[in-house]
Amino acid sequence: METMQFDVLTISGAVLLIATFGIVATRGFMDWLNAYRYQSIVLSGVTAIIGYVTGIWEIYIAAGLTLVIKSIIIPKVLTYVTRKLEIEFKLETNPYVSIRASVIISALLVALSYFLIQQIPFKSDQIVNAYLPVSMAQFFIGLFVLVNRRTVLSQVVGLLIIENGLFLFAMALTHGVSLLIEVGIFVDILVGILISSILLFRISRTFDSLDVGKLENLRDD
Amino acid sequence: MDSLISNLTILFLLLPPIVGAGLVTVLKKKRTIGIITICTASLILVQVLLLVSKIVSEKTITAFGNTFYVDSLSAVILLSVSVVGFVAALYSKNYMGRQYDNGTVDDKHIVRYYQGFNVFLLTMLVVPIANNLGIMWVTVEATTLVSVLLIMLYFKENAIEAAWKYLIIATVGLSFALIGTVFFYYANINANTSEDAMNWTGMVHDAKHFDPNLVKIAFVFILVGFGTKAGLAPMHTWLPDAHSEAPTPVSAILSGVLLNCAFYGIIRFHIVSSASIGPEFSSQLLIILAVVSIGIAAASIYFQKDMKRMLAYSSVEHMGLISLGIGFGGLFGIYGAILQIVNHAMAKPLMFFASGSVNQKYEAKAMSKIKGIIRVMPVTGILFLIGGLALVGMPPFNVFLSEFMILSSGFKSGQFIATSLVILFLVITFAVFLRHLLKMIFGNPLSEMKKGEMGKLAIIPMAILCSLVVIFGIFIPAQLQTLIHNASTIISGGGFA
Amino acid sequence: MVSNLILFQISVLLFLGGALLGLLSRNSRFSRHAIFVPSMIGSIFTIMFSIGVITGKPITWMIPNAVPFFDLEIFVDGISAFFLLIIGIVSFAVSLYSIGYSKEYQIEKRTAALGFLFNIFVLSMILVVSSNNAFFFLVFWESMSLTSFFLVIYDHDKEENLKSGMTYLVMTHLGTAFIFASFLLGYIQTGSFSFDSFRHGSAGFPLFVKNLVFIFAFIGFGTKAGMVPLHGWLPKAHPSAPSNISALMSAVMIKIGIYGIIRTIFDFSGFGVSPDFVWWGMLLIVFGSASAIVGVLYAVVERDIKRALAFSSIENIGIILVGLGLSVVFASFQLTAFAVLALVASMYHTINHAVFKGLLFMGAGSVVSATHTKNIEHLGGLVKQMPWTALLFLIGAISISGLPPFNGFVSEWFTMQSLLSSHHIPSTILQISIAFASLPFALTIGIAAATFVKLFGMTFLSKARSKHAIHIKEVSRSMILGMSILAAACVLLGVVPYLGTSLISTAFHLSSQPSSPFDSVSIQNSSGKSFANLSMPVVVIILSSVLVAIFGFIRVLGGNTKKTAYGTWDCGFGGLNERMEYTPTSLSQPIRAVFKVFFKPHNQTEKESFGENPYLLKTVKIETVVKNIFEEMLYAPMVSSFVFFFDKVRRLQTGKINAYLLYIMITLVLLLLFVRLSNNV
Amino acid sequence: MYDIATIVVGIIQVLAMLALAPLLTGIIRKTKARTQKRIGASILQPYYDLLKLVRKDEVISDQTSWIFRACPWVNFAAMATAAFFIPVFLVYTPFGLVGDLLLVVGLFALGRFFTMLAGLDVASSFGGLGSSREMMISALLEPALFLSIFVVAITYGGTNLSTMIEASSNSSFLPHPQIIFAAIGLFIIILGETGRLPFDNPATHLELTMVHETMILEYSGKSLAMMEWSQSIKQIILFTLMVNIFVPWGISSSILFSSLAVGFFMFAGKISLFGIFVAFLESSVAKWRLFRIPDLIAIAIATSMIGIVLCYL
Repeated sequence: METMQFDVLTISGAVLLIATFGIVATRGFMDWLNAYRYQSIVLSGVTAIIGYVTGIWEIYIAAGLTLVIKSIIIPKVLTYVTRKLEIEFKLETNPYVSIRASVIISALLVALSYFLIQQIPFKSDQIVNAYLPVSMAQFFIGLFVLVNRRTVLSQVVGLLIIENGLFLFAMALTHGVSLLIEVGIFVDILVGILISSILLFRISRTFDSLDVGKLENLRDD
Repeated sequence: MDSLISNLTILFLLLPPIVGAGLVTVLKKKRTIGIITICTASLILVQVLLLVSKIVSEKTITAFGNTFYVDSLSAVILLSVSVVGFVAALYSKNYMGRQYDNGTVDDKHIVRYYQGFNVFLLTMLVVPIANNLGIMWVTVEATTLVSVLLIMLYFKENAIEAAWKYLIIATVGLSFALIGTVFFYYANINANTSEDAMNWTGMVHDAKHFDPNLVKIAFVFILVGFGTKAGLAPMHTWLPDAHSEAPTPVSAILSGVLLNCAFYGIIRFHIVSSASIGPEFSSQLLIILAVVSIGIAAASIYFQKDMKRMLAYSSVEHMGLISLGIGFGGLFGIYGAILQIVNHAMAKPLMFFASGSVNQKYEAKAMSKIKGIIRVMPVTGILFLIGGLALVGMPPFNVFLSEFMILSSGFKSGQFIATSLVILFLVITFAVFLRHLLKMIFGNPLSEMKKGEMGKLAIIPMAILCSLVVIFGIFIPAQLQTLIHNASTIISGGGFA
Repeated sequence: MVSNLILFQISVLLFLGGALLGLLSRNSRFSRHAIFVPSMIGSIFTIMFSIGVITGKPITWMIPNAVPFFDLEIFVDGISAFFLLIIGIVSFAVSLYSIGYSKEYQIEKRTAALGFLFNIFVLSMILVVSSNNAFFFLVFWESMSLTSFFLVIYDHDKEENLKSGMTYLVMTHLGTAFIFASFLLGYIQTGSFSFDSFRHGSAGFPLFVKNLVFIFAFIGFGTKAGMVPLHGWLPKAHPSAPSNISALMSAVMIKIGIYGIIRTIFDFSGFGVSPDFVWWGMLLIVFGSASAIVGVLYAVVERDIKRALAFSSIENIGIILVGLGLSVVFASFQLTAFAVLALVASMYHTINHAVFKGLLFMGAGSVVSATHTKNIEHLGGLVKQMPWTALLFLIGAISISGLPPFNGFVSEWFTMQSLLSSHHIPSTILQISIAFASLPFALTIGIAAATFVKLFGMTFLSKARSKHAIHIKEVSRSMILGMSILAAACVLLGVVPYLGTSLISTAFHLSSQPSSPFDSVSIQNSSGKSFANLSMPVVVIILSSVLVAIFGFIRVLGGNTKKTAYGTWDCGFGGLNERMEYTPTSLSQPIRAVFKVFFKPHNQTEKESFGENPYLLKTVKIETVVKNIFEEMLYAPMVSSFVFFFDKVRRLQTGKINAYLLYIMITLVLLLLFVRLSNNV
Repeated sequence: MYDIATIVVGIIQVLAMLALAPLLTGIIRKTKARTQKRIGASILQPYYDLLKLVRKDEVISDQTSWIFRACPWVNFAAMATAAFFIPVFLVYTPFGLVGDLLLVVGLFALGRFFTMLAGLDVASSFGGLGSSREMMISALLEPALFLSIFVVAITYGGTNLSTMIEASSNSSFLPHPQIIFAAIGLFIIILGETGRLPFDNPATHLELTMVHETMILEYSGKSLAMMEWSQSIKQIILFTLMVNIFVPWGISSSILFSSLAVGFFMFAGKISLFGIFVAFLESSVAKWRLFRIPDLIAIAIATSMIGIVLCYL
């Protein structure tokens, strides 16, 4: 039973990682969005598993919220915003590191996160054991996407990956901190996405582009 | 049981900005909303002063069942928030009025500005009094979001760019802070399944039983996370952009107190970490980042062309100094660091206000176009000069004392290399900062400049700050001394060796 | 009898009052008096209490916790009082002078700020010397630097002044950093910032701490004193300031650097009788000699009267340091008598330099305010139009050149005797090296005389070289009076060295004290015979009686003869005019040529031609310039290496958000790896 | 302290110096004339000149100030005062308690300072030229002089001339080889100080070669007499120093009349011989180019430095 449960946890973690890789490996905006939606669905599934394993019913609410907000509302908002844009933005033209290389780097980041987490005591808590490195890897991959990509949209997606990682992380470690704070975090994220959408809109209006390369006026050299 | 009184105190403290924001939304009259905001800010100031005097005598106040917890450390931050909020509200009236007359902003912008201003104050008031670290994180994140809105108030190119960078970097950073927070929480529930595992008081209480490795990793995340928001190098990169592009009163708040609020987070976790694994680990990291910050700030100021960017880098330097003081530890180091928080909160807004007035007068932000301020606007010029001298740590102004204490503690704690480096950097900062400043203040103005100040309402907030800067250089009220001393005791984990 | 402490407090209050009056006063006819009279009275009180301290008991006063954790401790002992006396005398004269001098600024309605800064400047100097706590020492030290900085950039219309002010402020701040470090070492050893605890605890410091304390203080205070190679600010700042301020800065402020070095050596650094400390003295001698020779070499080729005086200050600081260094060397071999001699020499020169340099700067200020130029190329013949200024300046010039019977000679005589006494040191290497150190020292004195021949001669004598020097008036009475006070001091200290030596030996509690003014100063050699004797009063008596005698003799011998005024011999060609005179540049040309290795003189030519044709020249301007090797070899490379570093750092701020995020990522990963690797689980 | 007789002898020494100074100039001039196969003027000619000059009316440049007029008197007073501290034919002087060799040097410098100023005061290019050259030479002579004094002072135990000459008359050269080096150095310096060839040609009136003469070019009458006389006094003081420090033979060690008389004649002989020697030397060398003079001074400095090393080894 124990090992069985552990296998489920590990496999679901792996699926989540693969979903994350999907975001790294795609170029078009709609592809990311779909990958993100897919990742969010997996995430809510994972959350449900955590709920099942721990038996805390609040986690199911969180899973539901995730499903609704992350896989439906946020993609909707983003598509709504981008539909209104009148410029060519759909393709990430030239990331700093090529797609191939970024996949490999992401893999290295996963390894790195396993290495870094090793010393944390898991206390035989299998959920933590399975998901902590995965969530950590998600942070790093999200950060890497942010570093690597050159359009404003893909940075938003990078941010979203980090948020997903965060969510998983919080779930895995704390099994739901407290509902109030969870909601607070969710609201923050939502508002954040809203604000970034406004900014997105403004950037495209003002700069006629979503390339962050245009946002280099403020510098010291 | 005075928990009702405590609850009411906290409630009334948080009420004015909420009501203020509501009123601003409803009334929408340019003149009235400015005055309303001044009223809210002064109400807050009065309440905070009362609260602080209470804290001095009672040390701690808890409210709403441990959700809110005010101790001396919080009180120091609250004090800086309320004072700077008040003067910024005063200054806003004049500043936004002029912006309106210029045609830079319209009525809609002003309403949005004052809404944002009130909400911003609210969020910053919650940060230091939240006992629940989750709530603290949420409010810190909320400050980011509100301030992003304030920065991109007029949708100018640079403002949008700055807002974007700020948003992304701060959000990324804060998500690491959340990771750290959750790690600490995890450590706490692993050590002890107490009720208030997410509360700071609970964490400090059980910190001895935390797993050391976990605490170390958690603190790294906290440091990088809140450090990003607090402007510690090399995560400071958003700071010069955001601070220079925001409307001046907002820059003042960002630099003067928001950074403190973020740093407050680091301090809280530093206390927990010290209680758990001893102060060496976190101190070491703080010192490293501090030295890097001060060095980078020193080097960056040299090439600055924009006045407000220069001030922003000076904020990086000062956050570095605060972090250095906390890192060095000892009574002098910690006391100095807290004093530095207070002092910086006075001097930096003063500088921002003065630079705002100068910008409006000269219609330029580039320092090369600004000359002879002291001839054109003598009062502002002198205030600007005093602020600048205070910032670079010249006696008899306030920052000197805190810097002196911090550096002394550096030698005392045996951190010779770090301290020597910092002294070198401070001398460099002194040179490069004053070089820019004096070139603006002295010299001959362009002939077509018309003499004249920017109006009383612009001078008064600066004069208030300036008198504080001067007074605190030679005299610190006994109550504040006690407060800071208590706060230092909290940070050092009770008592000094 | 009013106690010294009350006098001290009164003088502090008077200066504060003067400053306040400066802030409040409107620009009326009497505002200048209102500002400077309090500082005059304050100076008198300063003189009174410092004499009181020297002859009586030290002043101690303390306000506990004036600033959290730091007590304001005032302690005026003999050493402080000695320097306070200098401050009092000079600031009295300068205040008097300023009443007239600041009239020029009244026209531009800026007397008020000048008065405010002036008073605070003097006050902070007084407090620096009196404070007995490292924290307050630094506070007053920095406010002294700050006020003097504002005074330096007082004429901030000129970009150049602002630049010199910046150089000054930055260098002095760097010096402060070193002083701070030195105090911090004391603090970590004793756990207190009070000088008292440094004083008591310093003997127990480990040797390397003692050395470090000394080195840091030496660099820090040396910067303030204008010691080579940290002198870069001095020749810039002093000429930029208004002349009354230059007088104060040069005469008094840089002495406070000397005060700091003395305090450090004898009080804070645990100096004792041990060969361990010989190298301190040698260091002082080496840097002192370097300062002396470098300062005087630049002074002699300088054309700006105030800058020449500033360079000469560097020279004199060098001489003071040589004396001090000798004293340290002697003391560390327990040659007490000679240590006393050298200390007296050094301190005598300190007070002398204060007096004559104050006088000379005020004289230069009078010249500048009358002619509106600092360039002596444009001056000449002022002796006829400003006879008093000329006379007073001449007294200063003779004194500073070290000529009898004025005071410069006395202190230089003492210094030379200390150099000669080096043969008592039980170490051949030291004997020979100190003997060789007298080579630059003597050369300095020789060139100093040349410098002041040039400065006085070119400013006051011969014909006016430009319209600046024609139709000018003698300066106002208060200025003359201010200068006369210091001139009188020059004469007195020269003619009656007893005044100086007894002052110094009482102030410093030295063992040997002269008994009466007419006793000759005497130094014994090893066989008990007189090594050297000097009795200036008798010398003056001989000098004057010889003068009277020869005057009478010649009168008797030659009878009454007629004196006819006629044109200077023009070789019969006629039309001798001011363009045929020697100019300051040509006057110093031989020295420039002899020391060409150092000066690297070269001509800068500017040509202006008519239209396109390069051969039809309208004007040709050739200027002989000397290189400032310190500027080129030391300061410029240092600054540019820093700028290089700054340039690298600013490239971090690329404007690319990706880069910024990368920094965060790298920081995070590095810190995590650090944690991970530091405990190998 | 000293008794009256000693003080009287001391004053007699001073008067002797003042009185004999022109004579020494005369001897040197006569010798030079003879070496040049001229008969030359009488050795008393300088006295006649002085007498003539003090009776003449003066012409003073209308450009000058009181500095120019004061200069001759200051000069004379400085030189005459310096003479007080020199033991001439008695091994000590009662004024040794008043001043020492350094004071003598200082008094010389005072005179020179005023002479240079006077040169500048006349507003002609001659005066400036002389002052300029004198500035350079005197500045460079100063360290050489001090170094050689250094050697002598530490060898004979004092800058007090009485101590110094007493010690030198009681000892011989042999244990003090450094004295020879000091003597060489001091000799060069004396040539420079007194304006002799190869530093300066006292007999020239050619602006290419003049140094001292240009500065006093404008003087006439009494003032010129004073200038000339003080120059002679300076010369005799320096020569006296030379002979008394390095060859103190025959100098009287007490104030007995007989030994004083012997001392006086020995002194007169030695100093005449020295004057003649200098005159021969002057006749055999040419004036050096101005910028070669530092080389000569460098030799003086170098020998003194060797002297210092020898002192201590």
